[in-house]
Amino acid sequence: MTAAVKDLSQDRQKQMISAHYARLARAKEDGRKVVYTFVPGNLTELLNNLGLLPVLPEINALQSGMRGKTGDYIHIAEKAGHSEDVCTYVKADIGMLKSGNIGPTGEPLPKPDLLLLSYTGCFTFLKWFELLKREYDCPVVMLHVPYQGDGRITEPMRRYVAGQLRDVVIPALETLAGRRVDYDLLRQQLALSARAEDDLVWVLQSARHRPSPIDAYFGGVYYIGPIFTAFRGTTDAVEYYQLLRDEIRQRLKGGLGPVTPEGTLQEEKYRIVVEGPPNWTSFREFWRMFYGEGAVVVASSYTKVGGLYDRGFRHDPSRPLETLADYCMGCYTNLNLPDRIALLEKYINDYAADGFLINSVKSCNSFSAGQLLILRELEKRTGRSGGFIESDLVDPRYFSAANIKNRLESYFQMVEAKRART
Amino acid sequence: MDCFVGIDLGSTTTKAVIVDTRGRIVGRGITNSRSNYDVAAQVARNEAFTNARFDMLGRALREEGGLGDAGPAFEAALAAAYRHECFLGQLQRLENHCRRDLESDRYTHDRRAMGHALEVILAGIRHDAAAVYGGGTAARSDFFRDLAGASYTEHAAHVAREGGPAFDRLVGLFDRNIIPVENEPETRGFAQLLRSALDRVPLSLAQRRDAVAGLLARVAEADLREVSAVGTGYGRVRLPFPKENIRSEILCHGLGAHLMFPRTRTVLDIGGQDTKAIQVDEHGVVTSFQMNDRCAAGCGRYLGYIADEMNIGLHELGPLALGARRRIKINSTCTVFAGAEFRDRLAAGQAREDIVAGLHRAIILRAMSLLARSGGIRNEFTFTGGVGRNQAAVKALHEVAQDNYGSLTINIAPDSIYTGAIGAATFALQGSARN
Amino acid sequence: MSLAAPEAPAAAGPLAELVGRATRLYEDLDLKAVSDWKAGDASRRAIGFLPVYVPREVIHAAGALPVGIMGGGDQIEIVRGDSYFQSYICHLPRSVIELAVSGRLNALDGFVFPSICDVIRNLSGMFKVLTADKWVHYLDLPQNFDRDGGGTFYRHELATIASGVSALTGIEVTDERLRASIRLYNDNRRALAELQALRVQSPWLVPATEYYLLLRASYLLPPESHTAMVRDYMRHSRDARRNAQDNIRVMVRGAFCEQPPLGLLRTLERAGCYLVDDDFVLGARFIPEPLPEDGDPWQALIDGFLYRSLPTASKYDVNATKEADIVRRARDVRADGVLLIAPSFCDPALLDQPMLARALEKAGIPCTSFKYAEDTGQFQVIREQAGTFADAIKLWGTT
Amino acid sequence: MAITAGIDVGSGAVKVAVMNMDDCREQLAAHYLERIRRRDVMEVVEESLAAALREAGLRRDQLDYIATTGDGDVIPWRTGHFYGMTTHSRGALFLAPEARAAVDIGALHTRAMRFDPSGRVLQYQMTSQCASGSGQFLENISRYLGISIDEIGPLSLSATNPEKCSSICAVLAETDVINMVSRGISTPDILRGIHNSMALRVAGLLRAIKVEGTILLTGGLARDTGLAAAIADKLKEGGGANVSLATHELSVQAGAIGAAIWGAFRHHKLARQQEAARGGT
Ligand SMILES: Nc1ncnc2c1ncn2[C@@H]1O[C@H](COP(=O)(O)OP(=O)(O)O)[C@@H](O)[C@H]1O
Ligand SMILES: Nc1ncnc2c1ncn2[C@@H]1O[C@H](COP(=O)(O)OP(=O)(O)O)[C@@H](O)[C@H]1O
Ligand code: SF4
Ligand code: SF4
Ligand code: SF4
Repeated sequence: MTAAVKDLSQDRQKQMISAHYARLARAKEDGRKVVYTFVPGNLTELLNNLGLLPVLPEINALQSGMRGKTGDYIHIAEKAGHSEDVCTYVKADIGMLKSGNIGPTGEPLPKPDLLLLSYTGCFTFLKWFELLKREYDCPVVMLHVPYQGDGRITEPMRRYVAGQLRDVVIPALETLAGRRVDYDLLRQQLALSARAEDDLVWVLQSARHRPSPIDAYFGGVYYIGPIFTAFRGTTDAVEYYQLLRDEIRQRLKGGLGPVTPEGTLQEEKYRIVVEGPPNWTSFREFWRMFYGEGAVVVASSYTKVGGLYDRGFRHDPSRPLETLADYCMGCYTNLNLPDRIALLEKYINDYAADGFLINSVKSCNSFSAGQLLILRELEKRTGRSGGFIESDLVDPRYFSAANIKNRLESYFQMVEAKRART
Repeated sequence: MDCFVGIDLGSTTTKAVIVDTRGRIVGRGITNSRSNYDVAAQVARNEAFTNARFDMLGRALREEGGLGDAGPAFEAALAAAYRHECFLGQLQRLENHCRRDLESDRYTHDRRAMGHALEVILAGIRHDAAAVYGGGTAARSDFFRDLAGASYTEHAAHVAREGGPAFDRLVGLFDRNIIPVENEPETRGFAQLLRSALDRVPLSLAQRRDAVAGLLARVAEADLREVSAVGTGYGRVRLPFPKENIRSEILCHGLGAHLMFPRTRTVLDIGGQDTKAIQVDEHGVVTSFQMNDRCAAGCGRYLGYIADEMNIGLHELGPLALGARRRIKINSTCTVFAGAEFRDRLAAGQAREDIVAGLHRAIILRAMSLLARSGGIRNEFTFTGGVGRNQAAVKALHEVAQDNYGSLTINIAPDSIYTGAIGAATFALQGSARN
Repeated sequence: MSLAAPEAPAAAGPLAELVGRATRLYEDLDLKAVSDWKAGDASRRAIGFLPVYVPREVIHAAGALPVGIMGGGDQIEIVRGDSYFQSYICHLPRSVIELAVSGRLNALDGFVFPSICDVIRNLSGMFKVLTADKWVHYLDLPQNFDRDGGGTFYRHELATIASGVSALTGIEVTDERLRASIRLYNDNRRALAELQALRVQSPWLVPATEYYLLLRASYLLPPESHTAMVRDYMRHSRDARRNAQDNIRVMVRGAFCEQPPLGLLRTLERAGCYLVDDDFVLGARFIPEPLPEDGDPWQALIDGFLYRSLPTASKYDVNATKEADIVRRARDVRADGVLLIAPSFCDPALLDQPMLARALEKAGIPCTSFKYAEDTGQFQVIREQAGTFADAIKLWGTT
Repeated sequence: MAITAGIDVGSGAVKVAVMNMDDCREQLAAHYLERIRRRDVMEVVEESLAAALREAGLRRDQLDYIATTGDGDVIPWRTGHFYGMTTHSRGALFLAPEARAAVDIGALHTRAMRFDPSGRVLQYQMTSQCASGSGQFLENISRYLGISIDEIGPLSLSATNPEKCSSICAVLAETDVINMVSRGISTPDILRGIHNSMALRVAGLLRAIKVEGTILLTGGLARDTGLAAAIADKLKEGGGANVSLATHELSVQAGAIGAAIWGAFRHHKLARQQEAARGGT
């Protein structure tokens, strides 16, 4: 494998993450407070500023999914009365909780001292923490983030969110931390965030080259890791993205395709844009169905759920609360449907994709409701072939490998046939 | 002659089609998939080759047989006799299996009675078959299992009523032994079967037997060379073909429909266990598609259950439904519950025809949702798959399509069950042209 | 358990007539009633709204008729609606889309989608794409229930609706007009409260389907006509001298959005349950008590939503009081048991169920749960579950 | 003292039980089962009741209460109707007094219920509109395999190497089975594979209602010893040390028996009410 350089950034990421889990495991002894919160619209800078440690239940759920545990967890949650129909992230989390709350490193996760419900782009988050509140009996702080119903962030929306940050969220976090927010530090953190964001965008946009040096979906979910989790606004993140950027620059120079679990992809046969989250329980198998056919994902919307930076938004140190508000309201699932369609259309054109594919996950209404309209509209507007597959995030019952393979094969053959004609 | 073969290994039936170098369909074969996939593919392929030879035979007879007006009748009689011959061969194998089975411990107590009953039943089946192939009555189905099964059940019921062994026991004997029969392909070759068939053709038609004998021998020996084959369908991965000779059934159906009806833009295929909605462009290239998964509700098998429940043949279901007078809305389309739904509604006093028509409409409505998801119905609309043979389903399709998408040309070809195989055969032809 | 009691005699006379009228409105999926109303004056406008929390007063004050959209129930065949939704999304949006693409919503001039879940939220975007020529507004409801925070935000949302509708009608929403609308809806609130009280007291006078049909009528009628209808109904029903049956009293929760088919309500009654409280058609009564009729009418509406609106799974439960609330309510209406029913694939309602079930269990109030879809056609399983539930209460009785 | 009949109208068969009840004794006087097999249900009901009464040596007018269950509420001459889970629980308790839960596996649906020592249903679960794992499905498969229903259990028990059956859908599972046959898998191994996958669902239902103690298998499939064994295994796998599965030769009659018992209960209650009313005047 040509990925000796690649390993550096990956190792770095692994170290960062395991250090984080180690901190969590020691949190209680070290007297540090733990805040559970969600990925989209996370307020990592604020938490770090106050020395609070974040736990992201979604990340736990997806990690459990990758480690093949969610089947059991979901079962446990369903036994406890949860419906088969609802979001499996929630059920995986509840199942994990009821099985001792063992984190991905094998150590138990600390209980929350506070649940920070910043609910961006999905109503299920609200229910999720209502449920956790009943398990942990700790305070919940709600940050209501309005939706971009009309496709833009208005001043009243911004004032509303910034006001809640000022009047509700920050006081609660300060009380918990026992100290005040250090605004100078916050400004520095936000500047670091912006730097990492620049590099992330550069990396994701490298897929415009042919062949693309990255896979913006299967590889992309690793690249966004550090920003999504606990590291935005830290020097760790800045360094990671610099490393990553250097590596990708090398690949570009060498004209190399993306790294796959079986080495560098030799021939880029299809360039695809993907909408929707991946499946975690059969992540490798799913990935293989792409690279096995020579398909490379050149852009994806899922890598924007924790923040959408390629339209120019960067954290702005000069107006901390407003910029955090804008960040929360700007995450991908907070865009209205016409805007999502426009964004995907732009990806298909900018990244010269042969087609686009929607992986519709059963769990997530936030993503899924309306995806079939997205499919129609994109086909109409771009003239490129659209594919549609259905699976789930972490419920192994909803990943039917044979079926998805059948559809993907048909889809790629369809793209091929269409290309041969034009 | 160079032949290109397409094999569509469906969940219910396996279809094979042969095209020649010009893409003309020269042979078709179909069989039950309810057996070993390899065997099914082999049987369908053999049948297609047989069919191709008959195709050649027909042309030769017309051109040089010198039979004049008696030609077509002779050809038909010969074909029927050929099928009859195959049927008898299978029946013989069924008899062998049953007899072997009767030696087992299961029948310690009633071996004699069972043996006797079997004899009576088999005689009955032979008698029925003679009527069917002699042109007396219409065949209930193309398949040995169905044909012999229906006849067997009927005679078994009679035997049981006359004081023979219990009906369930007799039917059990058949059910158990039909399986191996389906897994054994015919061993006799075309020439041999044709010779036997010729012996069966009535004398008046066969008077010129000697005159055509040479011609028959020539056709039987003609060299049909299989240049390449492409497989598709539900069970395609089981086919012993290299990867590049396996095509997705979606593409094959799209292409097949396009070949039959070049103006096709939307294809609906309802098979035994799956339903596909496909959109194609003006070249027959698939642009979008949807198919059901995990749940077989509302597929062809659904009708099978209903027919079983009513104890009638599949092909009788459509005509029955056409007699409906009222529209009944049926919501549950779980295939397995179809029978129960039918019973419930009968008990509630609804008419048989109306219920059956409602069930057909339910299938079509379910297909509509797939169609809608694949992008709706565009003109022209081609309906393929086994359910296309069912007139009531076709009628419901016309109605619903008309109500929701306006006036459309709806194509249903007699060959529609072969759509996927036609596409596959054409892919085989195109593939070898490219190489 | 059901005794072989004769079915209640079919109501005749004015009651039957009134119920017939409500039924016709229920079946009026083409919104003929709205077209007729609009035909009365060329300047009239109608605005469609989805469940639950839509301030109808504002739309009304801007001179438009608020029309509730509840999907097609089991009355339409879904042919094109399925092309917009995967099988694991609830049924309501697909029938709403079916209504829209088949032209049945043409009488409406605009749409309001309140924020109650991701499905309705995304549906607003779909309408923006599909009905680009119409005014489509997503109403973001505050989940922060502070007057200064959420209240200020909500005031802005109300103003947006007011100006959106005004642009269509040419009528500005003045405080005076808004107060007048509040008065009309207050009267409707009083009538519905009386009806609810009657039902709690003598459920046999208010069968579940009739109650339901009455509520649905409010989604098509101007408020004053509906108020009159409700009052007429109560009078006629008392006169009809209906008899009580050996049924248990149940309260239904979780059906606030996608509506159960009428057949399901009938099934529940047939299985031996009187419905004494429910959350069907909640948009018609999410603020149960009259609002202040003087002072700042906007503030009245804001406070109405922040502090007086009924809870659903879509509203954030700040103080974790939903458990206490449901128990109290069940006791208030003297329910023998609670049916937690929810539309299939409805994340909010289904995620709420375990919390509610646990609270009821703790309080010793029997409860059972099941799912439905608006087009559920087979009630066998539901009948058996509800019947077993009723049997258990009847054979051992909690009363 | 009361003589009552319970009629359980199922989708596959009609079951009738006649009970002789007095204050300290519940006695099953007669029982009868008739499969419906595409006949008019009311006709089968009349026939079955007549046959059961004949066996009990009783006339119809000697019955104090005719209780129906299942789909029996279509019977116009019933005295009262009780729902399936009410009656199966009570019937299970009669057949196995130590039972605290029952699973009724019928032709179309599976129901699991937990009850207290008086037969009061505490919690239940029922499968919905999907036929995977139903009796009907098993019947279809056995037909395809050419064996009679009574052979299913013993054959399944003789399996040595059960084949995994993965399809959720009964129709697709049928294709799986066909494939298994052509791959040369033996009938017992196929049956046990199906039983295992059915058992998984049943065990799921049972766990969902948190059963403990003895569970009685009722309904038509209780006679399927292979299925019973598979369920027992699955329960053990799930760590259910304190649960055990029982069957009874009259399990299929549980619904009818339960209905008859509740009929007697209601009869007494109504009689007492009448007496009280008379006493009052
Ligand atoms: N003569 C007929 N009349 C009515 N329906 C038929 C007839 N023949 C086949 N069918 C229907 O077609 C279905 C099989 O379709 P087919 O396309 O062969 O399926 P597959 O491709 O899945 O094997 C059967 O289930 C049956 O319902
Ligand atoms: N010995 C047996 N082994 C397996 N299945 C059986 C056996 N006896 C009866 N059955 C099945 O039981 C079902 C009928 O059970 P029953 O409880 O009467 O159902 P229902 O009440 O729904 O009619 C039928 O599907 C039948 O196939
Ligand atoms: S519904 Fe989607 S966004 Fe919401 S919690 Fe579940 S997976 Fe996350
Ligand atoms: S039924 Fe539930 S999920 Fe569906 S639209 Fe209504 S609230 Fe949303
Ligand atoms: S509903 Fe019927 S057809 Fe669908 S999965 Fe279940 S058994 Fe199969």
